[in-house]
Amino acid sequence: MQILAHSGRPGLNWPRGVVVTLAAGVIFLPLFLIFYQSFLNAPFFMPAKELGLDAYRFIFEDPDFAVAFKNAFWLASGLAIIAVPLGGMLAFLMIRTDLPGKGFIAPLLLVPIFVSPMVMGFGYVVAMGPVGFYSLWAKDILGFIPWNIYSFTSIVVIAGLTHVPHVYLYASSALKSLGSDVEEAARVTGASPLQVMFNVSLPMITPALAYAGVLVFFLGFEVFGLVLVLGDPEGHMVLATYLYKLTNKLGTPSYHLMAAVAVCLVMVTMPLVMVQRWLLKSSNKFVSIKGKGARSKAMPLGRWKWLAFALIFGWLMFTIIMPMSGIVLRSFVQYWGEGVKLADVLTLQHFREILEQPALMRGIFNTVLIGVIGGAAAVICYCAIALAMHRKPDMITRFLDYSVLVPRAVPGLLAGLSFLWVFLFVPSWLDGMLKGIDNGVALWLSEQAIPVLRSLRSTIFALWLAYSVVWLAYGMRLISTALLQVGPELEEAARAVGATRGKVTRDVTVPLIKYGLLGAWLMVFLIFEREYSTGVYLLSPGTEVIGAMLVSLWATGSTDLVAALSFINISLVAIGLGVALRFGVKLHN
Amino acid sequence: MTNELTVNELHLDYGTGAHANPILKGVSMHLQKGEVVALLGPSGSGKTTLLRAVAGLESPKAGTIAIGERNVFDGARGFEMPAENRNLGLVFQSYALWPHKTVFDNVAYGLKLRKLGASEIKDKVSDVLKNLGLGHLGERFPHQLSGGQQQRVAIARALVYNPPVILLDEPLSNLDAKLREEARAFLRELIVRMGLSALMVTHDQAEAMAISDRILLLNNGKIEQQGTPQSMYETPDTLFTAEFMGSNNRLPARVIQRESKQVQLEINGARLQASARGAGAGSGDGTTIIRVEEVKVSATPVDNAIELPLLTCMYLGDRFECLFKGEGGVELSLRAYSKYRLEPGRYWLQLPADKLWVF
Amino acid sequence: MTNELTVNELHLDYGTGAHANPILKGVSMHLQKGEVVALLGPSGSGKTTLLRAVAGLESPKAGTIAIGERNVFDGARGFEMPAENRNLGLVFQSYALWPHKTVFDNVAYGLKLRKLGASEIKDKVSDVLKNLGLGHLGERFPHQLSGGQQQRVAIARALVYNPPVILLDEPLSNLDAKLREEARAFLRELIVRMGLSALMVTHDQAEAMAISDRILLLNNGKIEQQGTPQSMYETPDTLFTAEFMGSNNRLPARVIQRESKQVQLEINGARLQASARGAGAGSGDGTTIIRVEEVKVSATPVDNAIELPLLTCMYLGDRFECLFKGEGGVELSLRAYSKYRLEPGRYWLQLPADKLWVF
Amino acid sequence: QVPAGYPADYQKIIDAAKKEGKLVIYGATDSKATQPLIKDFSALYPGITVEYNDMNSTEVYNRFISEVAAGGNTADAMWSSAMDLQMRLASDGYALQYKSVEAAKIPGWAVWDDKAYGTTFEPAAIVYNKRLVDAKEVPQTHADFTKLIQQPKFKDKVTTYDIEKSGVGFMFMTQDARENPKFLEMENAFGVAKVRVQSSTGTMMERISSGENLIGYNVLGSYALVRAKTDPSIGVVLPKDYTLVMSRVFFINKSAKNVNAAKLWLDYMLSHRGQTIIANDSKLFAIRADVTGETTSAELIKQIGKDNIKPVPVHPILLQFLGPAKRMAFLKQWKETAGKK
Ligand SMILES: Nc1ncnc2c1ncn2[C@@H]1O[C@H](COP(=O)(O)OP(=O)(O)OP(=O)(O)O)[C@@H](O)[C@H]1O
Ligand SMILES: Nc1ncnc2c1ncn2[C@@H]1O[C@H](COP(=O)(O)OP(=O)(O)OP(=O)(O)O)[C@@H](O)[C@H]1O
Ligand SMILES: [Fe+3]
Ligand SMILES: [Mg+2]
Ligand SMILES: [Mg+2]
Repeated sequence: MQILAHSGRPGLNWPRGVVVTLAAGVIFLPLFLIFYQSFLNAPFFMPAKELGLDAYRFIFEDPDFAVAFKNAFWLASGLAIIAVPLGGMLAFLMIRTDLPGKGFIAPLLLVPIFVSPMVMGFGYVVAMGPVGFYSLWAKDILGFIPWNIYSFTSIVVIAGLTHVPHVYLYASSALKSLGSDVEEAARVTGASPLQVMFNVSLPMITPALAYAGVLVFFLGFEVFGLVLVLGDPEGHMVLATYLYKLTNKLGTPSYHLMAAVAVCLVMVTMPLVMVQRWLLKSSNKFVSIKGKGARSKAMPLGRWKWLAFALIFGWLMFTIIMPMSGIVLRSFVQYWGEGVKLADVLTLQHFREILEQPALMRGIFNTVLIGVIGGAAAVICYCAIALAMHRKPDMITRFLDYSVLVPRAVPGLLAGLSFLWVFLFVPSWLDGMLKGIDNGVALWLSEQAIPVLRSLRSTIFALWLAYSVVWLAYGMRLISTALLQVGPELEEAARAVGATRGKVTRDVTVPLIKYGLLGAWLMVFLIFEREYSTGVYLLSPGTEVIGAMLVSLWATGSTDLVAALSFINISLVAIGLGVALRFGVKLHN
Repeated sequence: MTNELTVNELHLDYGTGAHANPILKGVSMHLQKGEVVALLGPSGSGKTTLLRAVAGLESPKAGTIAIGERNVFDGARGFEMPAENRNLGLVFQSYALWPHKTVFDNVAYGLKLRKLGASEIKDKVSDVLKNLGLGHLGERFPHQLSGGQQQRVAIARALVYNPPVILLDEPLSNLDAKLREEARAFLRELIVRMGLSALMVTHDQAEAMAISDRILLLNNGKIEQQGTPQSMYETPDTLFTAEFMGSNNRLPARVIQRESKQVQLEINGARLQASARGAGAGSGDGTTIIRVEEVKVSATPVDNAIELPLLTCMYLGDRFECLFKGEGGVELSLRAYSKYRLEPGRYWLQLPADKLWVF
Repeated sequence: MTNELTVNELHLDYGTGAHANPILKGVSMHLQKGEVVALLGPSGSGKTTLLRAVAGLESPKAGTIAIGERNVFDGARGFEMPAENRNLGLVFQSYALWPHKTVFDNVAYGLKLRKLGASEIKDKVSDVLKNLGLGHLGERFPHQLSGGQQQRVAIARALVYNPPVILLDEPLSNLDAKLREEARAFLRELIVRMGLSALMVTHDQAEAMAISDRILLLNNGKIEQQGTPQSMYETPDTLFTAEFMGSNNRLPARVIQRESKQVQLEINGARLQASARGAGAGSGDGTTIIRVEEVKVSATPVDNAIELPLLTCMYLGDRFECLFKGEGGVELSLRAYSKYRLEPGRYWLQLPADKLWVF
Repeated sequence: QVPAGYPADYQKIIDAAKKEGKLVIYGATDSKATQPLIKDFSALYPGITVEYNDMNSTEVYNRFISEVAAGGNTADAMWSSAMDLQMRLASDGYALQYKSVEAAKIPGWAVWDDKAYGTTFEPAAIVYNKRLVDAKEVPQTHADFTKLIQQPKFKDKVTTYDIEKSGVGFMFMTQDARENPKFLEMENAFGVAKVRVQSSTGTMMERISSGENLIGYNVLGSYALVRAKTDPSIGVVLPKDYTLVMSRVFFINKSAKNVNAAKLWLDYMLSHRGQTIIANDSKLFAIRADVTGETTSAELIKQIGKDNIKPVPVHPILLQFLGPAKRMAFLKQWKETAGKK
């Protein structure tokens, strides 16, 4: 009889220690700089600076801050209130039922995630603005335009509807690993598909919905491009646009003010995470991958089928087809608007110009690289962090639980700036320290390692790290949701046959959450695909991405080129997604 | 009498096209009002599948299913009523309790869907929980219960809204004998009192016989035989039924002579009278079996018996099971019950002619 | 003889602090090499919990557990060996099959962890699968199996790497009687042949008696009684044991006279001799029970008997269970077995003095 | 080969620059406009690669000061349209003092202390929608504009920069306050029209083109004229009474690694050759008077008259409005009059 090799002392868990230390490092280093900055009255790296509460005094006295905060709060709440139920319902219909047309809806659904919100907003302006072509159409028929795309309500509704896919990704990956026997039990008890959804399926994926809710709430605080495009005309301001104002308000960028706003946002995360933890108090309530195999069969919707399809089609129409048609249209016309016959102004000029852009191919390549490879690498890191928290209800887990969301609370631009600071100043400080120590090893390190650290900043790694940290919560929560669904007895069974902690993870836990991992990868890919603001300060020639190109085109007023480039980008990604979903990447068994 | 459930020539495959794996191959059955029918069959014979098809959770390929007067499935017309409209009770083999609801809410859900008042719900649920010995566990969540407790919650959930037909998939398999006996009596009483009909899968022949008015024996996707417990046990039509319904001895016999139902055998040198059973009983040696409890042990020579030495006696609580084995490489072993532990030695084992069956 | 498993004064709570819910309240037991011990007990008594504690999946509060020579848990020293190092086999009540692995891979996993060669793994796995009647299902995934098939896979997985001690949680509860009998015999033979020891939870008294060398009866977190099947069945120390181990009649008796172990009772007007059992047997009327199979039915008056009319006979296959009930509101009912269906009428039910127990 | 007319010892700079082989510029001008310059520069001085980082003006500023403070690599030269931010850096001592050989060829207001140089000549224009605004209505002066936008037709249809967000917009508006005696009246007119503010030129122009807005004020003329070329809906006027002109400011980092390359670049950009490219290929308006063509200062002066051109000087006077108190006061007033809702 063989005795299994003894593995270390129980309680010491090196891999976990490393993961937690690294994670805390990359999260808190940039945050620390921001925190520190908020208590100064000048950039922290300037010699002339004083500690104080000036920044807070300023923003709390600034009436704009109050307005912006209130608006941002309403926007975020409205967004969450719209996106969470719709996303959950959409996922249920897509995953669980025999809804017609699932094949073509699936890739379409994801469009709003990877299209830059600025472009999206612009699409809405072209389609439904005061002289948008749908508006003019409506005006022809009705005599007036029944909507005002620039009102705050519209912004909230649009933001809400365009964030449905985020929730959808969460909910659907949770549903995919939910055994259908519980749903069948409800149906036999007499629940219609609608009731099954509200009483069983959605409550059982509460973790996914709670995480997604908190996360889209934070995306609500972060909404920038949409508000910039749709909110400017009527002067609606949210925190993100307020921050933009702050860079200019005092003439020179005022980091301390921006940092103070960011710290306020970080404070908002705490109660939310508390709520979330309370919701998920008893994780066993959400276990759905059990040791007893259960069969599943798509739930027939019966007479609800076409109603559901109509609803989804309505959503698709409003969130994707209308703005996208605006963008597509804009990319093929020279100009547009009231009194313009579109047929007369059709042109391919914009595409010609875009294809002449020297950095275009590199931009596409880099974007795909950071999306696909970087996304995969990020998912691996997220998975490691999620596993470090899995079934270990201790202080470290609680600490991480509160920490992961914090980077996203910091608006992208500022987060990017603080990453720049980290890459700039950490090597210098280390250098200073090493020089101070003054022995052989230190000198060698200072000569060899510091230049490497310094040069990291202009590589695509820097970009990747910043993206990964900022979006940490989004990818990681998707994985945690999947982990919550794994029945403990499956892991226990592996331990009982003699698998060590690492083996259990590798052979049982990770394979069981593969849909969660794939879903996370997909989402991270889509997000990285469009992400821009975080990377602004870390981009250098050679590492440009499409997001950055779009923004710089936008800034010079080439909205036509923005439209054309977006069109190319959207088509490429959509085709890629379609192919991936059809072959290979099975998001579902 | 009206049929509460009628299943006609049901065919069902798992998988489609080339991978189709036929599971049900033409099952017909019916369930009368107030009747409790047990669905017996070896593991993997399709019992759960049949139940799921009746409940509307699987789509059969062909056949019809009717509940009461309502046609709920008709393969020819391509009609299929959704599960939620069939108004059945179903107890899952995997329990399928809702982990996010308390025990009380799990049970109450069916009543809520039927829009009963809160106090009425409370009464009914408490009642059924008490009846199943779960009175004090209403506030717990399923993951805080033991396996047997979970199973009882699943039963309570299916019974509480008095569906005319309830389907139970091994509802008592995780209960101890005492509780099982009680639950069995309670279940039967409840079903009969409320005038419901029940189709119950069980792996336990004794349970099937105790609880049901009629037994369906499923084998490899077909109904092998059906009838009252007594007819199934005492007059099996096929070898499969005979073997499945009880504990048997299989004997290496040689048919010497066959006259309609009467057969003369030679076993281990001894000549015995036996009776032929089943349709196929005709040519060849067939298979000879006898129920363990029909073998009578005698210390002295008796009629229609074979003589064998005792090998061992096994304690079963209320009786002993004694194993007799032919000496010297003879492939003959016989089990018989005895009230007492037998002394080692040779015994005459009487095999009554009408119980010694040749198939 | 060496103890393969020793559990000493094990205490275990679910929840902590104010919510602590004591489940095991001082359990001591041991398992010798080559021994099969059955853990019996009512639903919710803590059987699964005890098994999980032994396997290292729950942390007890106090007590010790040793496997062979190795101490694997010591509450006083705060030492706890992780589950994966205990080298046990464990079959879960919920099967706990890995849904992403095929049947073959589920079973092979333990061998892979022990770094066996691929061909050796293949042989061993095919072997055990064949033995459990799953030979053709190796390529399937758990969700493509029936409940009973899944359960057998779980058993195969725990047995395949020959752990010195295997723990089984209701391993046969979803099998039909025939398969169960075979599996039981196979399991026992395998365990004994490989010189393993097994601790097996079952809800089935008959199964426990058939398969095990010794029975532990768990009640409410404590070992109520332990011993050989026969001693448990025939000489129960407590009323609980007596009631749990078999089918019983409870009689409304009045103690008239008590002389050490001999008791004189009055039941329904008749005087009967009975024997006192258990420690507490002393004062008051106690509880009087008799096993159903000990009641002898006679059409003519006999000694130490009560006369009752027959109510009904229930068919059990190999025998009938007949219910006798006192007339005119008398709270007296008695069950007895009979080989044949009895004619309606009045019978004398003999209750042998040494089997009529007063607790 | 030293360009014609340069001092002989210029060769030393060229040689040193070739040795450096590289030049890093942070700029807010989009790379499409800089590409022709870089290409021509490389043709002129082969062996020097120009690494141009295209950012917006705040990013240029933030990145530069952070990198300088950390002591790592940073830009050799800065070229941004945010004149005030550039001046602040130059006057805070980040700029290298270098007298360009071409300095004499550009107007005096465009050079400060041999440190900061204005390189372009971009007017603030009024842009309108040709389809929807009658030729007769088109305002020719600031007074016309003030009158026009108070008409009901223009309610909700006037646009300009959000001066809280856009540095250029703020700069133009403060200059307006200085140049326009009726500035208060104009502010009020904006209020009457409920001016719709935008944060970028692109959105402004797009909305004017589509007819959502009819007229835009202080739009950067360089962009507007480019757009007007391809978009027949866009009309551009330069006010006849006075036209504000801004200039993209360039300076060399005092601690630049590639100082000589930066010097070469500056001289090149101010040279006739460079300015011609700026005018014809980059469409940014040449500042040199001796460059002729559509988009040149010469052409502008011809159109409007020298006296009516009001350039924003490259001078610390710009920093006045960087003082928080003054800035806040201006913004407050703007919001209370023009921005009232
Ligand atoms: N998804 C599937 N694909 C292929 N075969 C399947 C699938 N699901 C079940 N089967 C097979 O169908 C047969 C019938 O299964 P079913 O669950 O109805 O058996 P059962 O009679 O309920 O058995 P048990 O008593 O063990 O629960 C089994 O042989 C099983 O292996
Ligand atoms: N997480 C929990 N929290 C509180 N009580 C629990 C929890 N899990 C189990 N229990 C309780 O512990 C007791 C023992 O459970 P256990 O699973 O050991 O019972 P068992 O003897 O195996 O029963 P069965 O035969 O029904 O499986 C039960 O009463 C159960 O309700
Ligand atoms: Fe059983
Ligand atoms: Mg089954
Ligand atoms: Mg249990």
